[in-house]
Amino acid sequence: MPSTGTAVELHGITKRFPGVVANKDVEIVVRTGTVHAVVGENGAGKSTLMKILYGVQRPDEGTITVNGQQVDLRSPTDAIKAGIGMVFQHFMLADNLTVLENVVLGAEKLHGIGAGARKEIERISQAYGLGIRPGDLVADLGVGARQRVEILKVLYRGAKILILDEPTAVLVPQEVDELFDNLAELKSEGLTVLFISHKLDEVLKVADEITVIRRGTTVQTVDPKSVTARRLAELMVGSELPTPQTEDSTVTDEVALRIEGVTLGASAGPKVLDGIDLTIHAGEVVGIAGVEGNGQAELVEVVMGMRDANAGTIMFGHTDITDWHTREIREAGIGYIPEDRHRHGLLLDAPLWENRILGHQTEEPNVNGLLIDAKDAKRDTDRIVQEYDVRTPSIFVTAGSLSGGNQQKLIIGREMSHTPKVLVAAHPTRGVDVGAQSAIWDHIRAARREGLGVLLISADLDELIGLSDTIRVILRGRLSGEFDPDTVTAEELGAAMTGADTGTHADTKEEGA
Amino acid sequence: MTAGLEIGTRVVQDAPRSRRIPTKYLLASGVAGLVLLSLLRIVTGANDIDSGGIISAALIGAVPIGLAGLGGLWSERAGVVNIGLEGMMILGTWGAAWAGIKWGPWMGLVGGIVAGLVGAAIHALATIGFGVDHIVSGVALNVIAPGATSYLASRTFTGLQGGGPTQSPPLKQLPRFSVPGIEDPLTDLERKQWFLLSDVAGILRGLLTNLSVVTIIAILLVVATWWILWRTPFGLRLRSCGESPVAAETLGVNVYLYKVYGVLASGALAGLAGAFLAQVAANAYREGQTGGRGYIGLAAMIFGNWRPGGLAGGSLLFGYTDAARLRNAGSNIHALILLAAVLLVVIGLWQLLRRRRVVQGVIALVVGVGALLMYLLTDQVSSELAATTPYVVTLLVMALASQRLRMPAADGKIYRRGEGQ
Amino acid sequence: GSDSDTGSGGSGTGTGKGGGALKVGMAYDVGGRGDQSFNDSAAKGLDKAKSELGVSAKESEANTGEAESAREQRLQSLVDSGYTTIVAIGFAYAKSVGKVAKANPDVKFAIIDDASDDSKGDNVEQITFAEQEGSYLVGAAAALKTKTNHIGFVGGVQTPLIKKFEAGYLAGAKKVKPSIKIDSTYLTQLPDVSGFADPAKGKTAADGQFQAGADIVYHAAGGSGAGVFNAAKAAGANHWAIGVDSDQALTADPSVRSLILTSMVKNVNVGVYDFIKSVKDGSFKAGKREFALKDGGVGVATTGGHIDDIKTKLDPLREQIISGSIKVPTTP
Amino acid sequence: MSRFEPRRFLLGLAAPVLALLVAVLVTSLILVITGDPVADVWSQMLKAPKPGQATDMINNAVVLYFSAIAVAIGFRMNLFNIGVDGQYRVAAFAAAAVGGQALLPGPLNIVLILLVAMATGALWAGIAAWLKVTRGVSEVISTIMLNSIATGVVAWLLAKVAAEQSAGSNDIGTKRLPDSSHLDGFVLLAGTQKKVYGLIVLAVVVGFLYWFVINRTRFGYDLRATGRSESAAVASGVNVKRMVLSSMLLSGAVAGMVGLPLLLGENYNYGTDFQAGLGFSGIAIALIGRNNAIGIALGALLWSYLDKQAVTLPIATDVDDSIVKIIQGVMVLAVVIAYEVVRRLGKRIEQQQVTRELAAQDRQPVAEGASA
Ligand SMILES: Nc1ncnc2c1ncn2[C@@H]1O[C@H](COP(=O)(O)OP(=O)(O)OP(=O)(O)O)[C@@H](O)[C@H]1O
Ligand SMILES: Nc1ncnc2c1ncn2[C@@H]1O[C@H](COP(=O)(O)OP(=O)(O)OP(=O)(O)O)[C@@H](O)[C@H]1O
Ligand SMILES: [Mg+2]
Ligand SMILES: [Mg+2]
Repeated sequence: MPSTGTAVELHGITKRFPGVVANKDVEIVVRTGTVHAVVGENGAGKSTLMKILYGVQRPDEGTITVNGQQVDLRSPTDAIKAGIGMVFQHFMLADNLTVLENVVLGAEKLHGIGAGARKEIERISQAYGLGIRPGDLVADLGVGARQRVEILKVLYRGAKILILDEPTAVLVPQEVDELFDNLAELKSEGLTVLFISHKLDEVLKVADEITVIRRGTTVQTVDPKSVTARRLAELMVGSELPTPQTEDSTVTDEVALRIEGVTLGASAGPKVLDGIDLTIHAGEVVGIAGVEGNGQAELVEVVMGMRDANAGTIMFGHTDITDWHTREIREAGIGYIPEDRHRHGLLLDAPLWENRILGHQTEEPNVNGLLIDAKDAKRDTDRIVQEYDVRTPSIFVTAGSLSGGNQQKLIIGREMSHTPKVLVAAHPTRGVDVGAQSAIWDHIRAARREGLGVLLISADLDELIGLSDTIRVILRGRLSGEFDPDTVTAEELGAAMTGADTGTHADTKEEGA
Repeated sequence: MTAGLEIGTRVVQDAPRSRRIPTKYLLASGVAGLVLLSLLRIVTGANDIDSGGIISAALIGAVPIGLAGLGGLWSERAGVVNIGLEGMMILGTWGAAWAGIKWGPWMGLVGGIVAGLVGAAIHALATIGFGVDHIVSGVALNVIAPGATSYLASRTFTGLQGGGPTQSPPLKQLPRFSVPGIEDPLTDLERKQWFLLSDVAGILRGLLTNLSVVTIIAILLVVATWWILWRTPFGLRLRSCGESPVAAETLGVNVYLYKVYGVLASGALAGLAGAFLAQVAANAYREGQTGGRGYIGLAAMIFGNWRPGGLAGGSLLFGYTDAARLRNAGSNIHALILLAAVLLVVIGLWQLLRRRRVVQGVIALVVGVGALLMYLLTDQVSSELAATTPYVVTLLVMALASQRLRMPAADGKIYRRGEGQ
Repeated sequence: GSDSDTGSGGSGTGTGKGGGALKVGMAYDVGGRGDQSFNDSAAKGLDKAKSELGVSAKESEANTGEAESAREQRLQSLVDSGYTTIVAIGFAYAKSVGKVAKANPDVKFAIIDDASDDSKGDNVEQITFAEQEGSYLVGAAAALKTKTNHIGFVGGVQTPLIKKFEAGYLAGAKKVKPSIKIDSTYLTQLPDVSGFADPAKGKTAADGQFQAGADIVYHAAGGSGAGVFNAAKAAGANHWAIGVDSDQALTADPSVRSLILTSMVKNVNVGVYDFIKSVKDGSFKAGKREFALKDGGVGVATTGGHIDDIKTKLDPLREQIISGSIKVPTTP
Repeated sequence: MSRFEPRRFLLGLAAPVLALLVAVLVTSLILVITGDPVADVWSQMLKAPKPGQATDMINNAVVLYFSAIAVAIGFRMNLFNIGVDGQYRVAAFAAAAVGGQALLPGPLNIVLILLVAMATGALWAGIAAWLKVTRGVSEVISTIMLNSIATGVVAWLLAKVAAEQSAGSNDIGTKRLPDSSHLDGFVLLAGTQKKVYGLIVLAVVVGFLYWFVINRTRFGYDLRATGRSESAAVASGVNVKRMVLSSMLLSGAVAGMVGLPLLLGENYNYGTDFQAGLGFSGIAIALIGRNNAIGIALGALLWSYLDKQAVTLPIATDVDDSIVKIIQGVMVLAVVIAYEVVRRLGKRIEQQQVTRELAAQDRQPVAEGASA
């Protein structure tokens, strides 16, 4: 293969972690000035590959060629020198530093850390329409702005090759479009973009070439014009893929959870939650769509009693639980699948059976009066592992040693085991692979048939549409009207999520007051 | 065990982030404080409360605390909690005395710094190298350092003229400086006991005359720390390691290295604090002479919100209250109770009337009135209780200010390369 | 307990080592030899015994915050190692001397600064000093020499023993000048004994007293006293310090010796030496022995000649104390 | 907790042994460098203690045990109670002051003393806890301050309530406990008349309760969960503020017991000669014992052993006893480093094991199914 005109060539890349082969004989050729997408299931090895290209991890075998030159990337510094920049799946920003400080960090030699750097940042921001102000504190920025800061960081270093790891996961369709406009701009300037996504329609729209990775190895590189999303998915999974589909309605008249006028935030200034009214009936799944950071996390925390609302009431059936404590709320029968399983769902250093107790420390079969009933808890953990297909050698290994999907199945099994009347599920399938995903959906549907009311928060619009009986959109702490999942389209939802339908913009924070 | 529980220390999310206080407010409150102090002096007749002597003593008391706190600042800005400051300071006292005797007072300073560095190297190895919990490593260091120092002292000072296993011979003095030509006029003015003028004179005299060269170095170090950490690329990198080491790593910053720099700087500063104690404040090494000042330095740093200026203020507050109780405990502390009473009543009224915080307001009022009664009903504070003043004040101020504090986001968190993403 | 077969009385000999030199075990208080204060004074007595009586000795010192049993064990270990004439320096050893003495009736003990029932025994000499008497005299001297009618006292750690110094000092000064103003400061409170080892605090306290108008400051603060001397030096001409325990005009840092008006000498060395000598020559007598002004156990140093001019006024006071017509209080 | 696995058990044992070796090595190195007799020092340090000394060691270990357990309670949920020192001094003073009044007859007075000590210790720790939950003051700082404040407050109160100073004594103290309130203990080792503290029984009980409450009860589960992940504990319904309060109070109550063996079995009053500084050794011992009831007991014995051997060291060898402090300090550091290394190793081994076993599982059922 001729090396002229290629920005990056990866040949025979193999990377082994203890017990896992993350990448095996990976072959990718990226032409200069193109957008090249990499797709694959969770854990397929995409991030690892990109980290190798960015010098964060070193391959065990294989060669990397950048602009025709074989390189040895020992650290991000080497990669930056080679003109490579990366925007990580999880943003790499220091919240308490300013945009300027975040951008110039590590690249102080270019324009110093003072006025020169400020000018350069403003110039780049202008040139690519990023709308970034160098003096802002990153902590004050919304998700979209943070991502643009990340891109600016890369451009500031003069990178010619951009790696974007799942850049769209946290964005709404409109923001995705803006991002893709930015990418097109970059491409026209001769930059090369490597990007990872699970959203195949996006990939098809923006990429010039697509490489599919399965189980650590490259399956095929395809032309987006000659492939369908379905075909791509089959390449990724190696088999048919399931899709969420709505079933017959099981909604009853019985109110499971009613939220009235819930408000959170100081009397002055913008409120995090502003007069939320929401009713969930038994057997109903109410989905909440919204751009991250518009109050959904706070809503969940208020419902779960982890925060106290400044105003409003929460009724569980006929009981007022507004002032209840998390434990009482959980005991009463509200199950909780947290957004961040590592921070809120598990004790990573504790064995599975102890994690089975978490959140249900006062309930059967975990306890016996004031004592922990280890024997029954262990027995029940075994049952969950069986029924929910948690892939683990035993219930005595620590939760941290399981893969994300298996961790999530354990959490779902645990919550379902206490036959909740209401389930608060935040991103229940985030970061979970397709197999586990459909299993989790099945469990939720089954419980819904039994009369479970579900408050579903998700960034995955397909999941929301496929699973919900009603969809509400949250924007700047307020709930919009209802959408019918049978008729609504992702575009309509996206418009509501950004306020485009009413002419306001979602992410006002970075525009400043 | 990392960095302890966060409970309660989190800033209320929707509270407006308090940024820098405008200079004019700082100035205004400075003037108001001065007037208050002057009034207090005249009302109570406790002429010592802002005399040149007490200010000078406060400064001397503040220097070792401030240097130790500055050490803590360097370390924690790089993300490593350093409770081992006390140990490093102890090592510094010995190092300064030993090197000072061998090679003269300037080398004594170097000796103190080097000894502190040795302690810091151990802390760095344990926390950065092996990923041991920072507080645990610090506690261990605080066990080792006094033992090692005591052992070394018994090996090095025994048999020297004027020395023994627990103390060094007298050390040669380092130079002292005064701003020329101001001492006598200021002293005269201070003697007059005029309203405000004499107070200003006293404070200036305390701050500008008869300063040890190490005091001047310490003040310069406060400024230098601010400049290095907030105005240079090096400082930005170091702080980024305390805020988000993972982000720094992805930008090619060698996080381990900068953390090591931070901890080593910390040890050097704590060692210098020890050197100051031995060489300037005491004129000799004495076993146990640090007396917990390293811990106080840590408190001063937290008090100062991990910033050099605030830290200097915290050290001065502590130095001042300690000086106040050591210099004629009864009347100074007694006068300060009146000050506390007045301040508390004002705060209480403000909370009640302006901010409508009933509970806080009432508590402040009740305590304030209690203090007032205590002032009126007694005319001395027992020396036992007076001895607790600096600690009580620190605790009170922490209780009032803690929720406005923000420590570096990754402070105390164990960092391993490549485990972040 | 010890199974030594030490001969009773006479020249106590070490276990199994046969006759020869008397073996003395010294157990110092915290700080040990070289503290230029209390312990050093005791060491001086031992050194004299070594050179004049030919005894051999083993020395060991206490640590801050150690257990009672550690002190017992220290004494017992000395006994076990064949040191059968034991001197315990400091009242902290009171209980341990009592116990170890009981377990080792053939060994002779002396304890400094305690005369309580705790340390009483048939083989124990309890040596105390009338610190208040010496302090009374330096208090009187200070009152006579002050030009500002204002003097000070700096105590290291607030303990009953140090309060004895303060009490005598106050009484002596008031006797001479009832109107005199006296500042007292203690550097730390028990169990924080750093007040005996923190010259920085000593200086701050004495500075405060000098600047408040005092012109003479007496310290009973062990190692922190160095700070008091430095403060006197910094205070300039006509400001003095008074030393404690030994004649500090001879032992302190040479640069401050000239500022030491006098010292309240507590002759621990005499007590130690006398005890060793009594064991050596067989005249050992168990029981209390107070070293007071009358037998030179405490006194006032005259090095430098700064108080020669008031000798005529101090001597009558001395006589009155010795005769008992002045009873010096022991608490302030 | 987890199933018994010989390899992990050996790994766990390796850490302290390794640490001890490192401590010996480092100390020997220092001795060699400074020219002190290495062999003499070790032969003295390793000399078997006589029964009387051994009894002292046990007694000292009992006191240290309470202190370390108090610290460990906090450690288990990431609370650093540096204030055990102040807590036990305040508690011992209060208990002695109340006990000396002989308000209740005989053994009842002992119960009263125990309760007062626990309540006072808890109260003093409670200040730090209260400041933490209401004002967000770091307990590390507040407990350090409270240690110093305890010093002044106790000195002040002692001066107020001190009983008559006995003739010729330089100690002042509270009124002596009535004879019926003494717990002199019992002779444990043959060959000595020395008694071990009666409160060794209480130490055993406290140790057992510590283990039981932490590992077997709901409260203990919540406490450990909070220590492992505060955020997960909150989400699981643990009221972290209440946990901070209750564990700090518990820690303080146990800290209150630290002075009791001394009070009831040795001093019989609280005076100026009451032992101080026991809280700091407790921190070190909790670290060595890895917050485990048995581990702490062994750690306390080892610590006490070193302390006691140190006393004779200068008499037997002329080497300053501070060398033992170096041994202890290096040991603490080496232990925590060794634990950390072993923990990582164990984690890696487990991860490998999990993936290996999963791979083996995958191979058996032929069904392709979803990817792993
Ligand atoms: N540092 C590591 N140590 C051990 N194993 C690792 C490490 N990083 C990744 N792995 C393994 O490598 C595999 C590939 O992970 P990678 O993060 O590259 O997947 P991915 O394709 O990016 O998945 P996702 O879509 O969830 O982001 C994972 O299954 C994981 O087991
Ligand atoms: N940095 C790492 N160090 C060690 N092991 C890792 C690391 N990253 C991932 N792993 C391991 O890889 C395996 C699966 O990780 P993977 O990233 O595929 O999970 P995931 O499905 O993406 O979950 P999540 O989205 O929660 O990260 C687990 O065994 C995990 O412990
Ligand atoms: Mg992943
Ligand atoms: Mg990935």
